[in-house]
Amino acid sequence: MLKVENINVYYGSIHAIKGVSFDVNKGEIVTLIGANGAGKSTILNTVSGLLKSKTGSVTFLGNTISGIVPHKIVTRGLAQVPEGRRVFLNMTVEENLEMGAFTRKSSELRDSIDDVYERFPRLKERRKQIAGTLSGGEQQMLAMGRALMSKPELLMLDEPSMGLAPLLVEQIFDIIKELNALGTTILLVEQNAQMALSIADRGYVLETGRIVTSAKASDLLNNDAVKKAYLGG
Amino acid sequence: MSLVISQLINGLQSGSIYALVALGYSMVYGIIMLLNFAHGDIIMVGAYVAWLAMVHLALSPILAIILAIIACTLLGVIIEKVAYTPLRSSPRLSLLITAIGISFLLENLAQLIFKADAKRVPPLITGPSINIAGQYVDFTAIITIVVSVISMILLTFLVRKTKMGKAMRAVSEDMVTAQLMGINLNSTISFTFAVGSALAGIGSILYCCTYPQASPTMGSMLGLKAFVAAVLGGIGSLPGAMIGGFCIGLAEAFVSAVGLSVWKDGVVFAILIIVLIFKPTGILGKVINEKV
Amino acid sequence: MKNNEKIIPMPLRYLINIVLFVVFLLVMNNLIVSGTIPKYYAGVISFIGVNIILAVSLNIATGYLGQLPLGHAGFMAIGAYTSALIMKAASGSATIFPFALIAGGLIAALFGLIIGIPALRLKGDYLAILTLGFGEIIRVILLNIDNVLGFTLTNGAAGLQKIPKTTNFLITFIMVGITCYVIHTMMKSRHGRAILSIRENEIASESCGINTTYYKTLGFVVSAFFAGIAGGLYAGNIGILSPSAFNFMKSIEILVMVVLGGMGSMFGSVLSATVLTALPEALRRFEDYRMVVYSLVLVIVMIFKPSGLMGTYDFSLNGLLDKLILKFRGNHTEKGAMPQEKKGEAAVRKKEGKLK
Amino acid sequence: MSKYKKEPVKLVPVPSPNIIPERDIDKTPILEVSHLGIDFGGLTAVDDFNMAIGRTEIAGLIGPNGAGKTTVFNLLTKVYQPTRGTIMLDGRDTAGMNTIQVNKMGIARTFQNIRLFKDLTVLDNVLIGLHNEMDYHLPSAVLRLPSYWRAERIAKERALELLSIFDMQDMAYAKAGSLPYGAQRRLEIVRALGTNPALLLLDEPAAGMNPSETAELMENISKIRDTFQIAIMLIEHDMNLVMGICEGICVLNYGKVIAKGSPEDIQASPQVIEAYLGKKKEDN
Amino acid sequence: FAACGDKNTTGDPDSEESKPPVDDTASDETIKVAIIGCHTGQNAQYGLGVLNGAQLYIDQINASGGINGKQIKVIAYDNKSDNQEAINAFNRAVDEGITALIGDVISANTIAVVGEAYPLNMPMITPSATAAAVTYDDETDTVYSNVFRTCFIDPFQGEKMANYANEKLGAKTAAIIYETGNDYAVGVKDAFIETCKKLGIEIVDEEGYATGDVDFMSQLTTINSKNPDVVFCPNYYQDNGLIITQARKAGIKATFIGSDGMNGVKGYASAADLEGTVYCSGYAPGVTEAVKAFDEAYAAKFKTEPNMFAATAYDAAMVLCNALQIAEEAGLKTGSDEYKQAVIDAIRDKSADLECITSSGYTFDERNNPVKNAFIMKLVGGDEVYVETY
Ligand SMILES: Nc1ncnc2c1ncn2[C@@H]1O[C@H](COP(=O)(O)OP(=O)(O)OP(=O)(O)O)[C@@H](O)[C@H]1O
Ligand SMILES: Nc1ncnc2c1ncn2[C@@H]1O[C@H](COP(=O)(O)OP(=O)(O)OP(=O)(O)O)[C@@H](O)[C@H]1O
Ligand SMILES: [Mg+2]
Ligand SMILES: [Mg+2]
Repeated sequence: MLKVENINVYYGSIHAIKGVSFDVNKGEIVTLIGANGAGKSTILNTVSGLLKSKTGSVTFLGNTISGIVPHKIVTRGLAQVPEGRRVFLNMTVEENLEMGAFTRKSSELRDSIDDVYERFPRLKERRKQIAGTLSGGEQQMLAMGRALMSKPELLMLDEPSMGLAPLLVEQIFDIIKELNALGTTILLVEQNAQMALSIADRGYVLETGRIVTSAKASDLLNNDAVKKAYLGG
Repeated sequence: MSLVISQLINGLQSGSIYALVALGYSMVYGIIMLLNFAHGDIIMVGAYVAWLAMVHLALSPILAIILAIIACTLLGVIIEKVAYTPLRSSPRLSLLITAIGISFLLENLAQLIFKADAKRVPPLITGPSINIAGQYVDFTAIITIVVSVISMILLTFLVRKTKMGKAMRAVSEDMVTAQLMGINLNSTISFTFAVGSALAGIGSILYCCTYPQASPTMGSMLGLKAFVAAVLGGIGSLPGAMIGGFCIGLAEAFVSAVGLSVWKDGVVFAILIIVLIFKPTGILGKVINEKV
Repeated sequence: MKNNEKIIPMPLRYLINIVLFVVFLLVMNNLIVSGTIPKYYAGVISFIGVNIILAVSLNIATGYLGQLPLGHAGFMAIGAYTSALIMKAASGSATIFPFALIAGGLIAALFGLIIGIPALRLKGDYLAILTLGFGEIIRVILLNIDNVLGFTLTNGAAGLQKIPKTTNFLITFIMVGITCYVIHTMMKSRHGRAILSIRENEIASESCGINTTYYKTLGFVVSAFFAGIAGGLYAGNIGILSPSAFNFMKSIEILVMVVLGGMGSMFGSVLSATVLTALPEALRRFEDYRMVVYSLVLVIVMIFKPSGLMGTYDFSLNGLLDKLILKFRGNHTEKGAMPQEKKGEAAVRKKEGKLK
Repeated sequence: MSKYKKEPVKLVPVPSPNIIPERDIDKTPILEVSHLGIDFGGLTAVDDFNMAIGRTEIAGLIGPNGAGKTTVFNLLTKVYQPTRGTIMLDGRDTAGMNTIQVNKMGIARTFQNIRLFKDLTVLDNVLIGLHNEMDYHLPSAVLRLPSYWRAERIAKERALELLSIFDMQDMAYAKAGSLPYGAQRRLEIVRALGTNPALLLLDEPAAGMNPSETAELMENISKIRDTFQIAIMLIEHDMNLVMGICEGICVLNYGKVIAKGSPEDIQASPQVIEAYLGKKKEDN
Repeated sequence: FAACGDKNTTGDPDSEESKPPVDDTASDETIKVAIIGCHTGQNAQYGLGVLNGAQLYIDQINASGGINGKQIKVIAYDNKSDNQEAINAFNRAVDEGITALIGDVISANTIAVVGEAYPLNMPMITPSATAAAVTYDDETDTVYSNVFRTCFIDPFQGEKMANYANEKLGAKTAAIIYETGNDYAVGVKDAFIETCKKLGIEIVDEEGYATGDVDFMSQLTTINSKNPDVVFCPNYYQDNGLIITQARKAGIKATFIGSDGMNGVKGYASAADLEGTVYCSGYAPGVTEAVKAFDEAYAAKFKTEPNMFAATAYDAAMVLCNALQIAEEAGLKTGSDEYKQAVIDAIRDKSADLECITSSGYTFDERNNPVKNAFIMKLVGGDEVYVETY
């Protein structure tokens, strides 16, 4: 479904991604794990078109999407929950959700919003609140909810559990599994590698801009090196 | 009493021009947080186009009006594409200086092409004076006031209710995330500039009806006053721009009316300062408390 | 990361700079007095000096404090009128001139304080418009104050005339030197860092126990003070002051210098004040097109170098010396710490460099 | 005001910390909060919040998202003025004070959404934290008097020393904004320490860190407490961290305290499990 | 140190940057004259009028063989109405070897330039700077002996129009609307008020407006309520056009009177609105054959009608060239101190017989101001018509 081939990404003179290739098959949950600054977010931003790769290509559903502007990529069914929530701070919770469904017909809006409210009752309580005054975790819920609004084929999540209470973390992972079961393919970036690997089909381990290991998620969970570096064991 | 009413009308008339220009400022400011210094100069170009059309091409006033509005719209979009797009991720002040540069450029080009002498623009819109409360009010005054109020209402509707309006709000908050929502950044911004500049075009027509001169520097003072109006009303807020424009217009009229015309600008700015001290984000500006 | 290594020890660095600056002053002064540098160039150089002070002082509020003041010309006007009035009263006595300059600076600083306090409540563009309004009010007052006073003080629209021309190259550039030195030393101290922290993040700054109100006001006051000094020099240079010389466009002109040079870079301000003062002069023979070219240059520089000519880079002569010494020792440090040198900017760099 | 401040403590490597939870018992607590509350419009974000923290205690503040934890920090540091209640720091009421005064009295903090001075160097960030530790005036700075040189030298040494807690001396001249996320969080802590606090508030210090980085952070937090002998209060959703180093924990839900006690008590509290921890945590 | 030696050894790289290619062709074959003024910016129409008017005469002289066989070379510099630029431009022209200056245009700029020119004893004629202080410093009671002008001074016009209003229009009450930031308008206004006081004309209202204003309705509404006999507008013509148009809308029926800034107003308001407006001018188109010839030559060359400043500048050039001729004929070295003094003397003493456009010859009073009459112009049927010399 998504095929990334030999991408190299630079921030000015910093070579952040060095020849990374990977793929995501339809219906899978694939996770990227790696330390701080390994380049996980950079990869997601390159796939969604926010950053440009010097070389290589990104193909989505058989079409090359490298070099295409981000909003067109979104229209093709690829959504991203960006790192650090990035909700629209001066819009209300509900307006934020509406923005998530920008590419969809407004007639389908109501149902989707109710659906999100059902998953996150907290958001319903706060529907008229300005997103900027939400607590950190509430904003994270909102960011997730907003991504759900677009009903994507492939959903890329950048640290969705950051700053969430333990209960909610579980809930988020449940939602991810559920979405996946309903047919959404997931590309997941997580610090909580334990949890991520436990729901993922496959995983890639990233170190300073390179993919060093790739394997079935269950294998990675038992890999000693991975354990030591990312699972705190 | 009648003196008060006529001063009121004077204030409303000049205020409505400020308001119309301030609306354009606010539109553009709303989306890329840019004080578009070139806005006033777009009005200047509109005035020259109207003059060219009427005097040199001998077109009818209607055609001249349409031509001026189209020219302004195009010019606004071109400026955005050429000068502002490359600076999207740059510090805001750099963008501001670019806008100032464009403003200088337009003024100096106009001077080069049209020479320094003001051009007299023939009447574009004419009609009978109207009797309001025993006071004859000029037709153009009525038109100006009506047009700016209608523009404000339409724009508010555009921003609040339409999909494009939603896109504009999203872009103004966070360009990157807006793209991830599937919003076409370039077309949204261009559209905003087009609307803002079309307003400048309309502004130039109404300006020429009331003050029938086109000169290279006419835009700078007008732009400055309108900018003040936009800030007074709460920049980014469309009804605010409207209110700000009328406030400045009325303040000027009444300062003159009480015999302080010499101090007019000083008093207007003093009012502005006092308002800002008590209401730091302008009359209708939202106070955005940063969550810590 | 190693560019923090300082080979020449600290107090010596200041000494080197001061000595070189004094040499520069004496050499240039000699060239001007002897007429080797013709009057026109000497005049332009003096105006460059005034504009350097203006740009560097505005840079405190803009580049360091992160505000957008649009009324700098107002402070300049206050300083100019104050010292011009004193000089007229003292009928051009050269010994009074330094005091007149300082008096101008102080009165301007007082106004900086007055404007600074309400301004602190405002953010961003609201602050901009407030300072703009303030600048315009000063202009209107200068224009009309005589009517209220009933006697001639500012002489209205015609302005103060026949102001003793006490400014010369030496005084101007001594003031340039002092201004740059004071601002540099202030910025490289806990007070300067406090000012920078406000620009970066006000809430965090407060959480570090920094009295942001005090430092914002300080920034405004120092900025206004030096603008006042520049005003005094301007008055002594030009001999006539009219309120229209201090309108909004003048403030914009100064702002352009700061941003074009690179916000937060004193060297950038110095460089662009020089370039932007010299540019219209250099383009004199193109009469009709020069202002078009000037505005094009503005736009093009901003498009291709949005962070300004110098970004936040500040030139340091001693840094250069350090590098050379390192090179001599065959001790090659990593490349790229210092932007490449360009010809033609040597003079500015020299002036500035000596202050580092 | 400075008489309420602790004398700066020289960093000396401390042998393995042997935590004595009772060590503070006979001293007055550094922080005593009673009946604290704030409303935002109609929303009561924090209500009737009571808590005391020992002079060298590490305390945890946990609770579901939106429970009001950050708001408590904001109240303690006077980013928001409380609607009701009192905050006593070192036996002194902080009513009517602002952020700056409270900081000078000894409360320092980090932020949930990182707030560094991004365009400045790491060293400058810490030096700004040390602002009030230096005492020379503007004229001494401009004239470069000996007092300036001395204060600056001491401050710089101190800053590098503080950075060395997290092994960050090498980054001293890097721009703060260019650091990886985790390093930025650590830098915030160092900067806060620069203000020489008696009470350090950490808002989700481990967010965005992976488990091994978190483990390292835990060690460092304990080390900071031991060397500086200060109280630390932290908000965190990572239960390994909270349960691992906090001596006392307070749980908030909907702005109200629902449980207080030692980690063991909290982990066993059914209310907390239901509102916050979830069942899975039990088998941890 | 080789790498940076070149930077540290040069004494003055500053001037290298901006130094123009030096004009080495300077020789005895040309006489250099500077024309400095605001050729761009808000006041450009005056500066350009001056430039064109003076250039026209000099071209004519050059075409007819120059002065003593020498061509006159014009060095024209813009100053954007900025004092600083004015001084720079002047100094530069001096460095390029000018022998005399036609300019500056705006009074403030001119005063700034006089500060530089007086110590050099540089002959200087301004066709347009009307402030009294241009040629005379009342604080030290000094006349700037090198500075002349071919235009009126401000007080003169104010007095003239007050007298005219009293005598010919029978005005008993007057109102004023003027640009506050313009020293010209203020100067004329002050003199007008003073004279009115003497003559017993009551000033019923005095309104100001700021530079760049286009809306005068509020001021005019107030004026209308005071119902004056005449409204005095000592402003520039473009503003006056707007003022008169709006005044009629505001219901003012009074006669508008103005100073020479009114010259050119005919294009800027309708004939009906302007009807009856009078002003004093230094120049009346087509009054004599010489003027007609000038008008035609100007229109042919610049494709527009001349304004008053073009005319006074033409005169200034004529007065100057005549003086240059005299100095040349005296065999003095071009540009030397004696030469300059000779030019100054010739301007002062030998200009009376010239056939000029705005005056039949020039004589100057003890403050170097021209002794000349004002033309009263009236707007009739949309045209500016010469009425009388007053
Ligand atoms: N805007 C930027 N400018 C310069 N360098 C950057 C920028 N953004 C990221 N980097 C650098 O690129 C590298 C990869 O960063 P990235 O954000 O992709 O890492 P990450 O794996 O997502 O880390 P984290 O876990 O902190 O989110 C890092 O070294 C980072 O410092
Ligand atoms: N300025 C404000 N205006 C309105 N509501 C606010 C404001 N600040 C906080 N709130 C609300 O108060 C509640 C508590 O917020 P707070 O940030 O303290 O939560 P938190 O416990 O830190 O949560 P998290 O763990 O998600 O960061 C939230 O529901 C939030 O929406
Ligand atoms: Mg990341
Ligand atoms: Mg929080």
